[in-house]
Amino acid sequence: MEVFLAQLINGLALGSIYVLLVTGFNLMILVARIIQFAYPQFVVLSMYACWEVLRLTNNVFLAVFACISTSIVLNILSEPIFRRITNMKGIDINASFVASLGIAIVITDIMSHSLNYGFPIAFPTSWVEGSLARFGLIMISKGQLYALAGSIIAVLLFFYLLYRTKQGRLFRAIAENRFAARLIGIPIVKTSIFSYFIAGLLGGFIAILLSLLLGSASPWLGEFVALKILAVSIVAGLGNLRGGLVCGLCLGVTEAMAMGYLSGSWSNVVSFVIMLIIILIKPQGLFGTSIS
Amino acid sequence: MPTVLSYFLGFTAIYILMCWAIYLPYRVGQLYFTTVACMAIVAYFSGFAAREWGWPFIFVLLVGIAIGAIIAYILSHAIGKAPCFTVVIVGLAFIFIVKTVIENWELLGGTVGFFGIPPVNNLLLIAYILLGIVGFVIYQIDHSRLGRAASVVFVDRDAAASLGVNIKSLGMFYQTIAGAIGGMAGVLYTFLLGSLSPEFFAFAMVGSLVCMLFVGGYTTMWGVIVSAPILGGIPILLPVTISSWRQVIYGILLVLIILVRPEGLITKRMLWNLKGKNRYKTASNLVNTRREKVG
Amino acid sequence: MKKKNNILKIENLSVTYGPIKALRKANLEVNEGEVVALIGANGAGKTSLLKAILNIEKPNGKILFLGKDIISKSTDNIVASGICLIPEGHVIFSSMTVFENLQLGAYHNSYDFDKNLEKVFAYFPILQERSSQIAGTLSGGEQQMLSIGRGLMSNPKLIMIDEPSLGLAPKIVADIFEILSELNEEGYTILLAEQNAKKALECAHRGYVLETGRFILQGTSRELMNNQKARRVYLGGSV
Amino acid sequence: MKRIFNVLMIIMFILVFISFSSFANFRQEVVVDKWKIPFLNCVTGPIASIGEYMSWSANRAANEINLAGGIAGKPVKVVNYDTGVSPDKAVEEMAKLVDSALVVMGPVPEACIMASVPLAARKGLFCMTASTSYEYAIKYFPWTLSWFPPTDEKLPPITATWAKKHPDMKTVVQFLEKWACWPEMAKAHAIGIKSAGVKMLKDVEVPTDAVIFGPLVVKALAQNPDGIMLTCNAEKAAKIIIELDKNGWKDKSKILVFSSADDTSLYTTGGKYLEGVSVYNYINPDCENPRWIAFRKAYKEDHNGIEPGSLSTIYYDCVYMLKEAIENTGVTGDPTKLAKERIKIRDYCRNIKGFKGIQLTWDMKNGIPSDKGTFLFIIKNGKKKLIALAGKTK
Repeated sequence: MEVFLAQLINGLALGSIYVLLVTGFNLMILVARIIQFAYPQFVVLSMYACWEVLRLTNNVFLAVFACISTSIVLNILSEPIFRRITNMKGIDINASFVASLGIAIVITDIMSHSLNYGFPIAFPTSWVEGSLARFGLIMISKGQLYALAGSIIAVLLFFYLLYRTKQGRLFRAIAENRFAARLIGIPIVKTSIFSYFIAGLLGGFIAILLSLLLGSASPWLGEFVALKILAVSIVAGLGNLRGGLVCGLCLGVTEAMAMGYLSGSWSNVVSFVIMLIIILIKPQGLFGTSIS
Repeated sequence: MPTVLSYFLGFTAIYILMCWAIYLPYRVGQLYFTTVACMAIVAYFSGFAAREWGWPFIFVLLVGIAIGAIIAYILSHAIGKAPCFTVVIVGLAFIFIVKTVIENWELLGGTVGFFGIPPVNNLLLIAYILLGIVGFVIYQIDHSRLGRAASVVFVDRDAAASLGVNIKSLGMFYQTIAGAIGGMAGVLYTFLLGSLSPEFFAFAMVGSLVCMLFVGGYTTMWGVIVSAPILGGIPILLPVTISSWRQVIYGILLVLIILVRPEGLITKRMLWNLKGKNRYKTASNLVNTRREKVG
Repeated sequence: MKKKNNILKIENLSVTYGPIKALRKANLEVNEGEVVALIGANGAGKTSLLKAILNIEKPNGKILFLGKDIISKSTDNIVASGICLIPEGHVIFSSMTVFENLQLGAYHNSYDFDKNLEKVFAYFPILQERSSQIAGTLSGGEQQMLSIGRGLMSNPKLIMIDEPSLGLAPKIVADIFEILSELNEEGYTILLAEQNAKKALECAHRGYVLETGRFILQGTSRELMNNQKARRVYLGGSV
Repeated sequence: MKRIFNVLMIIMFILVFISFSSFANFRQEVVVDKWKIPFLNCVTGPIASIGEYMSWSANRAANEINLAGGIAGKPVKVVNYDTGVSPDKAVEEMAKLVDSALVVMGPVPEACIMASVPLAARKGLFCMTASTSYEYAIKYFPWTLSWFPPTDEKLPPITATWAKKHPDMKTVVQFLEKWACWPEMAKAHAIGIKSAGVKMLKDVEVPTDAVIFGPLVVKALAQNPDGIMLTCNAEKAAKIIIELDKNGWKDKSKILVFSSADDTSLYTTGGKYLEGVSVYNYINPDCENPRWIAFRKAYKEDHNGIEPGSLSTIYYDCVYMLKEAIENTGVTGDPTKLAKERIKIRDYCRNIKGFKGIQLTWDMKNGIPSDKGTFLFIIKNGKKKLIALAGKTK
């Protein structure tokens, strides 16, 4: 029982990472109708920026600022590319996937080539301070708590933003029907850039939470999770924020349980087989999708 | 022939086959990466059969193609008409599962790899004959009723369904062929290298194949024939200072081509223009002819 | 009838798509309180003209709205200054609710939202009934009503409607034209592009006839109805 | 637009044609004015950082040799070829070399060795492979040599030494990442630990793409071990140690980190949590050899103060070994005598007597070093402190 509870907490911590990233990923689907496969890579690159500033200045505020602004800049820089792709006639959402695949490859390779000699980066250990509470094997750390709380707050916040505010309505309007949105007089470019700005802001927060929870990052971190993020998003239903929350946490718990009770090397296979079965049975996702 | 040239030609043949295996299901709008998993399974199977059971090459080849086709056929029952991203994720997940199974299966050499596969004489010749046959078959498919049906499905699924196209069986057909080609590529790869490693069938492979397909052009089968030797040749021809950046080059090319020329270097229209304008009257051609009259 | 104030004046307007000239040197005037019909066959250039006014298609020439040249302004500015286009084929946000669609319509005019909403619900009671329903589940006629309602939410000075009768049952078409007449009586100025010339002219004060990008005829509805050429070409002779 | 692309296509075809014809000119020039030593390294991919320092040390050796007059009076140049850790790329790169190279340094990771050395052996090209494992090199003897004695000879003594230093340690659990030769090393570790009378508990497998380590640590601690053996990648080892610390693990010296994890990222990731952890490795950072001291100083200058990695000396020694081989066997580098000279170098390197490496002096016997020791350290104030040396015979 003790082991089970400990693994459950670990699973929720892992799941909260997935939830955060899936939320960002779904946000891109909802506000821009693109599959942003490179989103996790943007987050990892922001972690690198945070680390670099922390190393040079040793100032936490500057580092946080650098992290968030890097993420925002990266997302806004990608906006013209994706806008051009979504504006093309006869080109569908696949093209955005392929283009972001290209971006992901470039970022990963540049990180492994030239940032920190390709070594993984590590945040100062004071960022990863010890446990908050511990009973035998059950242990809760600060990072875990932040990440879990952060992920739930992020989902709620973006749910509210998208479905309850005027700005969110504009985002969805543009994503759904660009022509109609123009007719209504929504300034397309401005709103579109703003939606990427929001996604970038979220990316920056994710990067900070991840650096608190993981304490380090490697060039391959983005690639490790990108595939799972896409899978979770599809299992939950593309663009379904609530589904992403549930499925992300479930994936984390499944992996932790598989690692703890079965075998570490097979844990990914266990979760992938489960996801594969769900996808094959319900191609539209468990929670339904708004994307046709 | 210099050793490096023979390997270059061999890899080119395999890349073209693999790109065709992705090109075919993309005719109906599905990015079908399961074919890479088929290739991995067949590659390991053929390596094992050749080394442990001593099967002759031709036999291994035929069985390999059959295995690839069977796997793809079984899966296609579930994803025959699935939307693109379901197909993508099924493919990627399947690659991942196959890779992990190989890595953890001691019989297959684990993460280190599988080695000592006996070489075959005249492999290059066989590879290019197979390439020719596959190319001929794909050409025939593209210029048949099936190919035209696929073009309609790619543009508009609902319209295709209303025209009486059975999308599911069309998807299943293309996926099965893709699986068979993947199996063929797997066998050739095994005997070309004489060794196998799970690293090869990984994400980087998907990246390079997608890059070759999209840079070359996904609307015709000829695009990859141009792009595969050029992109596959980057690591061989250029000095290491440049070629170690090949992934970056691939990535940037991929993004650029989608921005500048979304259908790739070689497009259907380009081929039509080469053949002469009168053979195909399309909307875009009519526009061109009208422009000439006006100008 | 009120004093004839020029709301929209178009001079020498051309629209080209690559090599094709969709509209050649068009001249058009819309006065305050008028319903003006644009009549023409499919592909005559009606939609291009309407889109050009909003700068969705790049036009050449002169467009004066309330006396100001708007040709180089961006679409959102033009919409904000008081023109709304209700496009053909009921273009709505089908994954959102009816109410959200109406909210979006009020993007440039949110301060008297409640007043406008009341007005729209008065014209289209069905929308009030369905206000929390997903717009995509509405019937064709209801979607067209939503489309018009969304346009009204911005409290426009000029309403441009493109093919309101397209794909709708005759009963609903009649309803819609009735509503257009009511709107006009309320004081809205309407520019109506329509293939169904009879219906359009019944509702309009004046009309323009377009053929392959050129205005070939213009005049009051009565004149056009009685014009032999127009009758032969566009009214099918049965009138 | 269309015309531009047609022109572009024609240009590309011409480029392809030129590149094909350039294959013909792949052979080396006849007069050797420079020793070009190809190095089949991995400068991209998951272990690019290791490739970087291997390449750094090979270049350092080459520069030193050039300053001292070169090899047989001619300068030496190390030419990098990139495998990117993918075996098929390794074969492609090896294919470039088999027709013309005198000798090859590398290929670097095990998978690339297994994939590409058969081709080299078929064409009679000698490869100075980098593997930490004798097992992968011996399959292709005599066309390879090993830098270390067989795993089951070299590892058990060191883990046994560690186990004997902690007499109260009754059970040990091993974290194992199934990557390349690590499972073999893990088996050898277990043999040594068992020989000291300590019980091995069930291994905890570490997934290669693990993101968090809590579940693994819980799984290990649920078995109530007295000691921990880490056989996984450096970054993961550090994270596991941090996780253990958070879970209340007290005696750090009862954690033993294996050699491949004794890498920069262990220290940058682990930080203060590493204090007191035991580590074993094949090089001693506090070695007194002046060459080593200079090497270490230069390395740290070029790498922001990072200590040289555990494999960093291999290719430094390798270039010197080639220098010795070329000078002592009178190899000229003349392409017409290529096959003979390849064999001369091979036979010399495989049976070298008293080779003076940067840290140790050892003999090669039939391609196997006979007496290289393994060092056991404890981490004090972020630095490794030597506490035992095992396996060195003289």
